[in-house]
Amino acid sequence: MYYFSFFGEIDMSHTHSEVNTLSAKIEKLTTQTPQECYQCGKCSAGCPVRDYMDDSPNQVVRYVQLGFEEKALHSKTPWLCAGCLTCSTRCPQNFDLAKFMDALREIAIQERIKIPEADTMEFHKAFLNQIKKHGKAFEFGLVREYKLRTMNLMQDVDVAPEMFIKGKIGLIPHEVEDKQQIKEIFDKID
Amino acid sequence: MKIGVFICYCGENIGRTVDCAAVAEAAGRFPGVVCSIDYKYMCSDPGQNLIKNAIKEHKLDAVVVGSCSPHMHEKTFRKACADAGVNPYLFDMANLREHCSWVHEDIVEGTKKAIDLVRISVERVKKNAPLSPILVPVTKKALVIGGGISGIQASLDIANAGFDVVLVEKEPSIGGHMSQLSETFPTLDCSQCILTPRMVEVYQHPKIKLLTYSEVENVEGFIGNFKVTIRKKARSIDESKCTGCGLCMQKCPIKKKAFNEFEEGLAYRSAVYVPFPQAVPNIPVIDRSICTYYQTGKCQMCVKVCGREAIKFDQEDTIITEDIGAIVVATGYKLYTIDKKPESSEIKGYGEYGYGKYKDVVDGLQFERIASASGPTSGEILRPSDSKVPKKIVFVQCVGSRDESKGFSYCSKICCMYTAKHAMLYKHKVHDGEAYVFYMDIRSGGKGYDEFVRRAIEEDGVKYIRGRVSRIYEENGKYIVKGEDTLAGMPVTIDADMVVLATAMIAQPEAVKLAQTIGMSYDKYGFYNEVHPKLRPVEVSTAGVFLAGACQAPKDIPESVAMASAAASKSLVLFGADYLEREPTVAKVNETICAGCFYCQKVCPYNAIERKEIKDRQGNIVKIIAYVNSGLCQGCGTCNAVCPSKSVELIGFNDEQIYAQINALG
Amino acid sequence: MEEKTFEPKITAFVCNWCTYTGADLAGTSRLKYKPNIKMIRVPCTGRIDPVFIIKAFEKGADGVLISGCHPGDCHYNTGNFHARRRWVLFTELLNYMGIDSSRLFFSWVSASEGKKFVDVVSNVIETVKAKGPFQQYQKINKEFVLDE
Amino acid sequence: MKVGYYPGCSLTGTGKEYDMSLRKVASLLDVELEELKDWSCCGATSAHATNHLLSVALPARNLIIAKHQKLKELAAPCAACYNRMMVAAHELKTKPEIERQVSDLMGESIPYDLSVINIIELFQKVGKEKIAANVKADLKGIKAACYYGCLLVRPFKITGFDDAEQPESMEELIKAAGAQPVDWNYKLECCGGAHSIAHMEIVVDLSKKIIDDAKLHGADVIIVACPMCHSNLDMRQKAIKKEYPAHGDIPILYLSEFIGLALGLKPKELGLNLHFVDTKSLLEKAEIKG
Repeated sequence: MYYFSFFGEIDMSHTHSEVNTLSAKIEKLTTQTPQECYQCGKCSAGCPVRDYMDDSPNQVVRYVQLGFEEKALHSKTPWLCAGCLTCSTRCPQNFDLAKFMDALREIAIQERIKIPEADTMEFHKAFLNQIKKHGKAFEFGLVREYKLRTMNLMQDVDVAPEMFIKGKIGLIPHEVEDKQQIKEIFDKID
Repeated sequence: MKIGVFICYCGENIGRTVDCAAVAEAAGRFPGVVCSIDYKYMCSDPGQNLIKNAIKEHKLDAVVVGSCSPHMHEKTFRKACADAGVNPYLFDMANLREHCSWVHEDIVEGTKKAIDLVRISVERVKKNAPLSPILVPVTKKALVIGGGISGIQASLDIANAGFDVVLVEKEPSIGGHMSQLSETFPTLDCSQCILTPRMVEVYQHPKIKLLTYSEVENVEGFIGNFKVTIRKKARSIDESKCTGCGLCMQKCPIKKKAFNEFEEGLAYRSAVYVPFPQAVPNIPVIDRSICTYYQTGKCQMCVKVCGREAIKFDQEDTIITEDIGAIVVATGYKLYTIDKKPESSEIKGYGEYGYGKYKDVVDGLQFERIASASGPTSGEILRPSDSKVPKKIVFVQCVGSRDESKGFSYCSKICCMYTAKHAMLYKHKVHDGEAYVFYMDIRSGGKGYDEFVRRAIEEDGVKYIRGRVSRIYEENGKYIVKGEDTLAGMPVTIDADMVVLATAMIAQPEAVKLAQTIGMSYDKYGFYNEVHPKLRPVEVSTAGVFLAGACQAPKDIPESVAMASAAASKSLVLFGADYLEREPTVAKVNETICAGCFYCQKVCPYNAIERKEIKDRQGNIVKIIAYVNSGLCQGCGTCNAVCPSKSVELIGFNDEQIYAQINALG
Repeated sequence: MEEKTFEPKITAFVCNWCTYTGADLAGTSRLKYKPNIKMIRVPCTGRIDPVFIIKAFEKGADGVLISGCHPGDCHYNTGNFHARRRWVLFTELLNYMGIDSSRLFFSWVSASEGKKFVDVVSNVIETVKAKGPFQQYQKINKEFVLDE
Repeated sequence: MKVGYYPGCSLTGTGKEYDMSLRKVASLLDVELEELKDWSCCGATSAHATNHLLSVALPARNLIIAKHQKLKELAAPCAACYNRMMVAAHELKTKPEIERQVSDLMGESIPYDLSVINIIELFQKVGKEKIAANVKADLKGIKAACYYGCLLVRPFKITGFDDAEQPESMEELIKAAGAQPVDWNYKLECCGGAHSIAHMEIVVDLSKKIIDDAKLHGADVIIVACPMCHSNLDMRQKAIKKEYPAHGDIPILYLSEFIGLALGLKPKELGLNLHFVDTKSLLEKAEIKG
């Protein structure tokens, strides 16, 4: 593992195993090596949510390239990525950055890292939980679950009544008949 | 046959893992070997003298040296043999270093293998025959393809050495891309001012035959003896009568039907035109696709105004053939364009920069024309859409280069420099303007190059931003450039008045066609391959053909000129002798057993197999058999392998010799 | 044979311009491989007559390697294409004759691929070693006498 | 013409007018939509953001259902569903290990000969000519900004649909419907997608930029092909107004709704009354009675 020394310099004196680096794990999940990135910054330049991120997307790749794994796994950036694929589409090196971000999130979850963007993670959890339960996204259940998870109880009070009136959010979920199969898929993958 | 074997230690290089004395001793016992000697450095003078003395002392017929790779010292030892009176082809070399001592570790195994290798060589050399080099005459005339700065330089060098040159240029004028440039880095001297005298020199040179508006159609033959077919396209003008007065162009009513290629589409030209005022030769061409006469049969305004009756509407293409000894290929490059490419193409356009739909997003050569005193704006920096002075200008590097997703992974090499020059020219002309350059790396290796870039940054205040641009779009007459400064880690958005894309050099679209005509290999981008990237940078795999300039890879002017002079000097080396010596390892037909199936002809890559008629005394054809033109044959031996009756043999690598080697393996 | 472990004999036919030079590079780079292989240099893989291979097996080779330039890189433009076409047919012929065609190997090694040359050679040696000595040919050889 | 139909979760909830309008328009244009029996969620952003295998397995279930129904083409009008299905099919096709894991999980193989199509491709199959021939309402005064969002054309290497940077296919359909597409700059910019709930501030900002650019180029309406884009652009205009009081509303219509209007369907039949932003301004300009 590499460390940032006390004075903020990059300390490369700690060698580490070449086989199980974060870079190697990501390569295994995505079949592309993060070393392909040559740090031109075109991804960051076109990223629509760049302004909300702590690290620019190319910096996160840089952390992985150099082995600053903690920094990469604790960055908010992957959790703010909207998955719009603009970066992947324009990357001159054909590096699929959106896929890289997916992998980084997946590894962070597996390794039980404290997710820096808790709300986003709670949303994903709530969403997948609804699918596991019903087979289809159930928006009322999703919002209810998300609000309870995050305690953002007042969010969307402006639009919610209208949604009910317009019949856009039902109180009863649409459900898949073969719920057992869906549950099995989730259970086996977990 | 008396054979001498000489085993080299190569200092410790062979000696460390091969017991050389044991090898020499074992070889001494091989049938036919009359002397076997080991020595520290066989390639040194004393080592060679050892061989020479042994040849004399033992009256050797053949020599085997066990040392390094034949690619290293085959020539050295052959010469030593020849000096001592042994035919150089009664010699064989066992590769005890690269293929044995260096790659194996165990001395017992190494020695065993070394003995085997020497045995194989000894058995082979027994089957060798004395040979002498083939002599071929040389036509002392060069063909130069392409009339840009490289072709001009090569032509002048060869012609000034006193040899004839045929210079073929596909455009109506020579000058190439260099004639379009405004000023040149790193000295900022005016491109045309230094080029035009050279163009005139070519035109007036008694040894240079200039064929403009012409293309090479076919190349046959081989080094020293090429036969070249050239198509001289119809100009529709009698070159012998035209004085270049330009009246026809002035009066031509077709003014706005075609973009001016020389001005990179920033201006129009008439139907009868010269590409630019300093064109050489200063003789116009009629563009038949837009000329009213060719379209409707009417007009003929040019005929009316031409006092010399030089307009020839019915002129046709002419075919010219030339005997040529050496060919210099100097076909140059094309500039990449960002427009949408066909789906099938591996090259892609830049949709994120608008596929070329924005008028004020120009490429490198367009900016050259805008900055050029002879250009459409007379050198004033004005944007094409509304002819206003851009107060904020953005340069984007690496467009169409180092971009695998668009089909290019190579660095176009010159763009860093030309962008620095563009930014500098802009700042010199628009004092209150802002210039930004988006770059990934600044590659400014070259004499005075990095100093030039630093000058642009430090003295002229050009702002360099490290990062690629993600998108360019138009909003309210401004071009929004979205980039990232990866050094600051911050996004950068610039509302520019104009954007210049440092578009890359790519191969000419017809490069592959010419490569196939001449027999050159090329890389996946269409740039021609040199034989060796370091030691033979201007030669191609077909002997007698040399490369100059950007047809080989992106290059700037000094490099192109240097390469052109190198290609010229390679041609002159060829012209220095009346005859060429060629390796005698060519195929030969045994006429008595050849059945005339001509399978060999089908597989020969060099068209070296001809049909030969065998006649009886009355002159009746008895049979037709194969005959190898030893001038064309390069000695690959494919014919030998496929011949069903084994009547073609590759001298030097015939079946007997190879069987001897295989048998010696046992 | 006193040897405890079987060490196969490999005969290689390599073209002068690519693989032979690649093997030189392996040497210059001091890469290591086992000494079981001996090379016969020909100008081009196009020169290789199928009979050479049969001859090599007859003379006791346990495996044969043919290696030349990459497609498109042939010094003689098309020689390796002819060679490649021939091998397709020849492999069939070997199978027909009952000779184990999996003892015949083809590869492309360019002049700049010293490392690849070593990999190819090592792989061939290992594969043939696993197969054991090529006794089958000796049997056939007794039945059909090939002319010398 | 018969085509398989995968509505996706949103079209049964927040995007139900998309479903309504598409079914109406399809029947007018002689397209029979055969709905997948017992389809399930594609996993959306949450699956691919957190678990790759899950993001392939969930769409795979639906692909298998399509196989059972012997469908050759499956229309997924929701751009996000379309994208997930295409990516999953691509992963299954190109990565044998994933294919093995997923088919083990499902207990059967995944079909290869099924082509998933998006809403634009569905209308392209009907044909511009046929749409033009059935136009009843005169929309020639309407300027429409076609918004593709992220997921219709990306990843281009997998979808291979239209052009990754300068798509024009939706504009062609708008022309066929008799209206004028505007040339604008934000047709591919992201609206924030699934951040709508966890990071509404992002969605508000991004949606505002998109809406502003459409207005700048004179658009009367923004046409979308994705329920997520629709809810972000339509529903969040309220939040935009809160943040930027000067904001003026612009109606957001699904492509099927807009074509429905052109074909003479009533706004209510198409579910225009279910929008958050009133569509009155558009209907008045087009002289369509509510």
